[in-house]
Amino acid sequence: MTNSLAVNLPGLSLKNPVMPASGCFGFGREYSQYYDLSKLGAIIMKAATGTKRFGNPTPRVAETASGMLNAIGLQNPGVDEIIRTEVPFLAAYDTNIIANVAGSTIEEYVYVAETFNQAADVDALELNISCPNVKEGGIQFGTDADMAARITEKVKRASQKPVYVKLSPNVTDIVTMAKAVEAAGADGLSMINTLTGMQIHLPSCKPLLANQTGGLSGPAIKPIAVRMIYEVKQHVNIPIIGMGGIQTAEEVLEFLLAGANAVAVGTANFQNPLVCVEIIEQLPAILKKYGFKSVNDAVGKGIMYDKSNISCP
Amino acid sequence: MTNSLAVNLPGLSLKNPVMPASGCFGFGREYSQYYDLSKLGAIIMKAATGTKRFGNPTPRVAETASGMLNAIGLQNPGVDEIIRTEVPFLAAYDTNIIANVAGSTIEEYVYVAETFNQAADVDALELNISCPNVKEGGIQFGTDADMAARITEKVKRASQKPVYVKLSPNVTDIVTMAKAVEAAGADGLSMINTLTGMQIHLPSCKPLLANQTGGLSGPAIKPIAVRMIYEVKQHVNIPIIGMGGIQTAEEVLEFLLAGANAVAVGTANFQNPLVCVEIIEQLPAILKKYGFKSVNDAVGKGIMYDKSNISCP
Amino acid sequence: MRKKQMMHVSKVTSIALDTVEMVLKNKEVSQTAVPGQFLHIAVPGHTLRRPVSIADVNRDDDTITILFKTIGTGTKELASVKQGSELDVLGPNGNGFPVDTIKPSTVLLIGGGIGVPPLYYLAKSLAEKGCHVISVLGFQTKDYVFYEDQFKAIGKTYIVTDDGSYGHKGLVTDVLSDIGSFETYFSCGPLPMLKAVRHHLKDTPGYLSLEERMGCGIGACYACVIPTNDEVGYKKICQHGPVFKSEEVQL
Amino acid sequence: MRKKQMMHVSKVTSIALDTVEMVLKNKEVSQTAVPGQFLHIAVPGHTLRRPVSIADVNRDDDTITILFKTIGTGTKELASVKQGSELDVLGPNGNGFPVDTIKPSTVLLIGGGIGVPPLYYLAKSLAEKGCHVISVLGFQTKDYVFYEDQFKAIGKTYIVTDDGSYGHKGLVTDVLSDIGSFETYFSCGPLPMLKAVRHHLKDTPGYLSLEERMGCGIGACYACVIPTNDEVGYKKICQHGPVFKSEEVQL
Ligand SMILES: Cc1cc2nc3c(=O)[nH]c(=O)nc-3n(C[C@H](O)[C@H](O)[C@H](O)COP(=O)(O)OP(=O)(O)OC[C@H]3O[C@@H](n4cnc5c(N)ncnc54)[C@H](O)[C@@H]3O)c2cc1C
Ligand SMILES: Cc1cc2nc3c(=O)[nH]c(=O)nc-3n(C[C@H](O)[C@H](O)[C@H](O)COP(=O)(O)OP(=O)(O)OC[C@H]3O[C@@H](n4cnc5c(N)ncnc54)[C@H](O)[C@@H]3O)c2cc1C
Ligand SMILES: Cc1cc2nc3c(=O)[nH]c(=O)nc-3n(C[C@H](O)[C@H](O)[C@H](O)COP(=O)(O)O)c2cc1C
Ligand SMILES: Cc1cc2nc3c(=O)[nH]c(=O)nc-3n(C[C@H](O)[C@H](O)[C@H](O)COP(=O)(O)O)c2cc1C
Ligand code: FES
Ligand code: FES
Repeated sequence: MTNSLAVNLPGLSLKNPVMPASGCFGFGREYSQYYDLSKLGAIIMKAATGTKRFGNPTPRVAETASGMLNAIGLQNPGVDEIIRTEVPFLAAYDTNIIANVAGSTIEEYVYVAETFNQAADVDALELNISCPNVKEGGIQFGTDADMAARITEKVKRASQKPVYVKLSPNVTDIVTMAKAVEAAGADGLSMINTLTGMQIHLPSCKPLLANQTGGLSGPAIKPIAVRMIYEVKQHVNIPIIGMGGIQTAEEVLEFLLAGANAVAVGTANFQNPLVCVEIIEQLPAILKKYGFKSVNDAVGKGIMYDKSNISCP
Repeated sequence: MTNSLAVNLPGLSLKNPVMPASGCFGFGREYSQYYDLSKLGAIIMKAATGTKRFGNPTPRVAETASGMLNAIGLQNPGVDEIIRTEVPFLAAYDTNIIANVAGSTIEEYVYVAETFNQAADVDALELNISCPNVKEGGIQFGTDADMAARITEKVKRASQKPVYVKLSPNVTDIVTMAKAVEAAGADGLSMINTLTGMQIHLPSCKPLLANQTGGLSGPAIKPIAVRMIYEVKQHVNIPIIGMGGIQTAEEVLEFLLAGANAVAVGTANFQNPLVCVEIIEQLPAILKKYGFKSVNDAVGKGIMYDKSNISCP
Repeated sequence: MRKKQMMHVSKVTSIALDTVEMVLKNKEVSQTAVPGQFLHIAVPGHTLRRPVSIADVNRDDDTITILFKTIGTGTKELASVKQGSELDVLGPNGNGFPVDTIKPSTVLLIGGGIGVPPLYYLAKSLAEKGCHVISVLGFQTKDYVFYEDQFKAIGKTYIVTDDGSYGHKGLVTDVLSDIGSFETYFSCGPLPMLKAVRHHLKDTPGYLSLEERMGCGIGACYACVIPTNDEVGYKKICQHGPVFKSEEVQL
Repeated sequence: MRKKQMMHVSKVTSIALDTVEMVLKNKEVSQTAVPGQFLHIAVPGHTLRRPVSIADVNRDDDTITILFKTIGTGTKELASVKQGSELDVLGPNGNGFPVDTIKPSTVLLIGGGIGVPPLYYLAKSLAEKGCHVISVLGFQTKDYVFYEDQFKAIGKTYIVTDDGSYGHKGLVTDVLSDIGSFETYFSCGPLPMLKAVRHHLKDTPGYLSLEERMGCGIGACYACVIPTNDEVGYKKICQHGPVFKSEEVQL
């Protein structure tokens, strides 16, 4: 019999649609002490930059209602060291490896992509465009359609690996961003990254995070993620890896119905290190309960194309 | 001795900085059965349009993690009826009345503003620009700086009442929006309105809300509201009425520190009909606990102007 | 002035599959509640309160009984509340059944699933007034049937299940023909059932108790409107309802 | 494989102002825990777990004692957990104090506020090894002082309060001069205190237990890094720490 959880995406043949989200799983070593990583559909590695980065000062995380803020600041040993020490560790497991590509300049993104292109064990790239472009006044690559398209094109040229562009939700029009990167050659989309937020620490009377602002993640942002995937799905033809607040197999189904082809789980790993495998175990029963033969069978089924009654809230 | 909670804003001399948010308090009648509305700094009425509106089909609300989605659809009896039956009811209380102005065309906004201008008991207008502009393909007035500026200018011309423009958080760059409406003559800002979200109902396999999308409110969005107020405060000189997930007096202080001059409480009224008065009672003690002499004394005190270390989350 | 009520949970019992009976003690609420009204209950960890009908009232010991089905996170959390703890409640909310206006006569009560609870206190109240009460209660399957004996103690009661695993098989409307004449009917249940009931009994005066997703539960947020045939054009279920004259609303 | 541990709450006691002692039962955790390690505790209604040090271990009855101060919503919620319920815990996490490498000798323990708890199990363990243990414990005021007798039962103990309402007035570093010679020191407490202690004792080998806001608590999220003087340039407090050699980290 065929595996009802299997999903085939550019560069990825997934035994199931569940993968840990970038930055919430490190390079897998710690969670490998909790379960066999071969159970995962794929693993998205923590962001890689051209050279080693120490990231932001601490505090780097804050708790919010049904969510959290983080401002890690892309701390990582650099793409070369990651390929030397982390990729081989993950390659020992029977799962797909997705490399999260970041940088401060287009040149840095291209260098990281080129370098990962040499790593046979890396199956695909996730392009993290939620970073400030230092050469253009620090405005995020991911909030400007032209910049996002340009960087997608350059990275595509630099690498033969399929490229999933990770969209930032901090935009007026997510559909325009999605179409721009699709036109620029993206093989898939990954959405959503965190929403920019802040918490002020009353005793010290200043922002709690040393970086002042941080990225909001967790259940709090799920309705925004579902809405954005639902809208984007109706305007692009490339697959979507959906994420944002997922904690349960039912919520995975909600993302599939909204149009995601696979999902990533981030913040929930901190609360429950076993959440990914627990979701994978429960997913078949949930699909059955709601009448779906397979993961693929559910993708986009929740979309009502009639928009006639969309109005002001 | 002077009232440490008093705040003076254009058109509003508030005995305290707390007011119920538009749409979460109707026209006050129901909550007047729970407490004396004269205790409130002000009351922001439910949105008014040029003519009676029946709003969206139901379901109109959905619960989310630490929040809710709503798609009421501006149901209201129309500005004339509101002035005839609702304003007089509220005028009997010793508090300020703010009218929330909405519409589908610039002409409708202008008509509503002109009409409220004739109502002596209305102290100020809150311009709800989170509505789709039917004449321009349904794109929200509040997501385009030029449209927002244009409508602000027109409404200012149509009315002598101070105008607080209510900003939509569904934008890439909230500071540009704020500057645009300030330049167009806004007397103050009100922020934030809801974030567009969606929930999919698994049993029926479609969006739960009849309107498909809805506005996300409640504690879930507080970090986004605080961040936007914090950013905007550093670039405008007009006062800010802050809102988004406030439930406690501590959270009111957080908004003040981020730069709000006063606050509105919305969703929390549904959980606790007495929340506004309870906050007002606790606020003096909270100000004292954290070393502030008055509400005004705390405004903007949490802002660190040094942004040198802002980076990618 | 109205206020939030703290209600003491004096008993929690499972009375059928996924169905819980909870007895709540509070003098003010129990002394003022009328059949058809509901409690708007704060559930720990949830943004919105949960509306639940008043299923029975005991004025002597100041208690109110609610019966609810655990369908989602809120009702599951509510079911886990321990005896002896307190619930934060708004209520009694809404307008109930017009018991006072009903003359002693034969009346028909038609309930479906979670629409059955409000009909029990109504049945008791009408019987006290000298009404001859006939009840038709619909459930999914045998396992979900509850309060059969309580209703039978008041008057003739027909049990209907979707799959025929207990009582008559089919829909509540299937048995209406077997029932003799009656002057008024009262119904509460899922929308499709209410539509069918109203259609079947279009020539009989009746009252329907409606359900809708709610925000405030007191009439302020306009979440729970239902289109009406009057000049206003709508009513709020939480405030003007949940009970309406059958011809008053557009289902 | 590591796993989530369910720990049975067998005792909850208030031992000082805003300070709770909680005894948790779990064989696996109690048999493996060493001084300085912490538990990463899931608190109902909170996204992130709360790190709390292991203050004592009783291998005979499989229990672990934690001592925590209720400073915010999470610890307040934790304090309200009833005896008999279960806590979802990750742990024992991190690297503790290098007890095995310490030879019988005179050692100084310096704790401040919520930094005192981990020092108790350390003091017991070092005493067992034949060390002569001297403790300096700092608290805000008299009302916050806890475990004085327990430490005194092990060795000479100085209590210091910020306002002098009990014991010596001032900072823990103020009494260091009164103390004779010792070979090693161990300290845990707020950052300013650790900085002062390290400065005062720069010529003595010492170990510091650090605190930082945490996400995962197991080394995966990079929330809790501390700059170090080695070639890597940083370490993760939850994984490589919370205990570090005094000269190893940049405070
Ligand atoms: C006036 C009134 C009286 C009611 N009386 C009873 C009763 O006596 N017994 C009983 O079992 N149920 C009753 N219900 C239905 C009950 O309110 C829902 O079953 C309950 O709110 C579901 O909450 P949940 O968290 O378990 O489900 P979820 O689906 O997780 O709830 C999600 C959201 O949807 C709302 N919701 C879901 N289903 C309904 C529904 N059918 N009606 C209204 N809101 C809903 C919830 O309140 C919550 O806001 C009544 C509803 C209304 C409007
Ligand atoms: C390794 C380690 C061991 C600890 N051992 C103890 C102990 O034995 N006894 C004790 O009372 N406290 C201890 N703490 C501190 C304890 O973790 C915090 O007091 C607690 O997390 C506060 O949670 P809250 O929700 O009450 O406070 P809130 O301020 O509401 O918490 C908000 C967020 O900030 C985090 N946070 C707040 N203060 C601290 C802090 N000082 N350190 C780390 N995170 C913090 C919380 O974990 C939460 O994520 C330890 C901390 C660490 C890192
Ligand atoms: C601590 C932390 C670190 C993260 N680091 C990265 C990162 O390095 N690269 C990236 O693309 N996204 C990063 N993210 C975003 C997540 O991958 C994910 O898109 C987001 O958190 C939403 O999913 P969630 O709600 O399930 O966490 C990070 C999130 C968190 C909480
Ligand atoms: C049910 C509901 C109805 C609302 N109606 C309006 C409205 O008519 N006009 C408006 O400007 N904002 C409206 N809002 C937005 C609120 O005024 C407020 O900006 C938002 O909910 C954030 O605050 P909160 O998190 O405290 O609810 C509505 C919000 C809710 C929940
Ligand atoms: S629930 Fe708010 S008006 Fe009915
Ligand atoms: S808390 Fe995640 S690395 Fe330490």
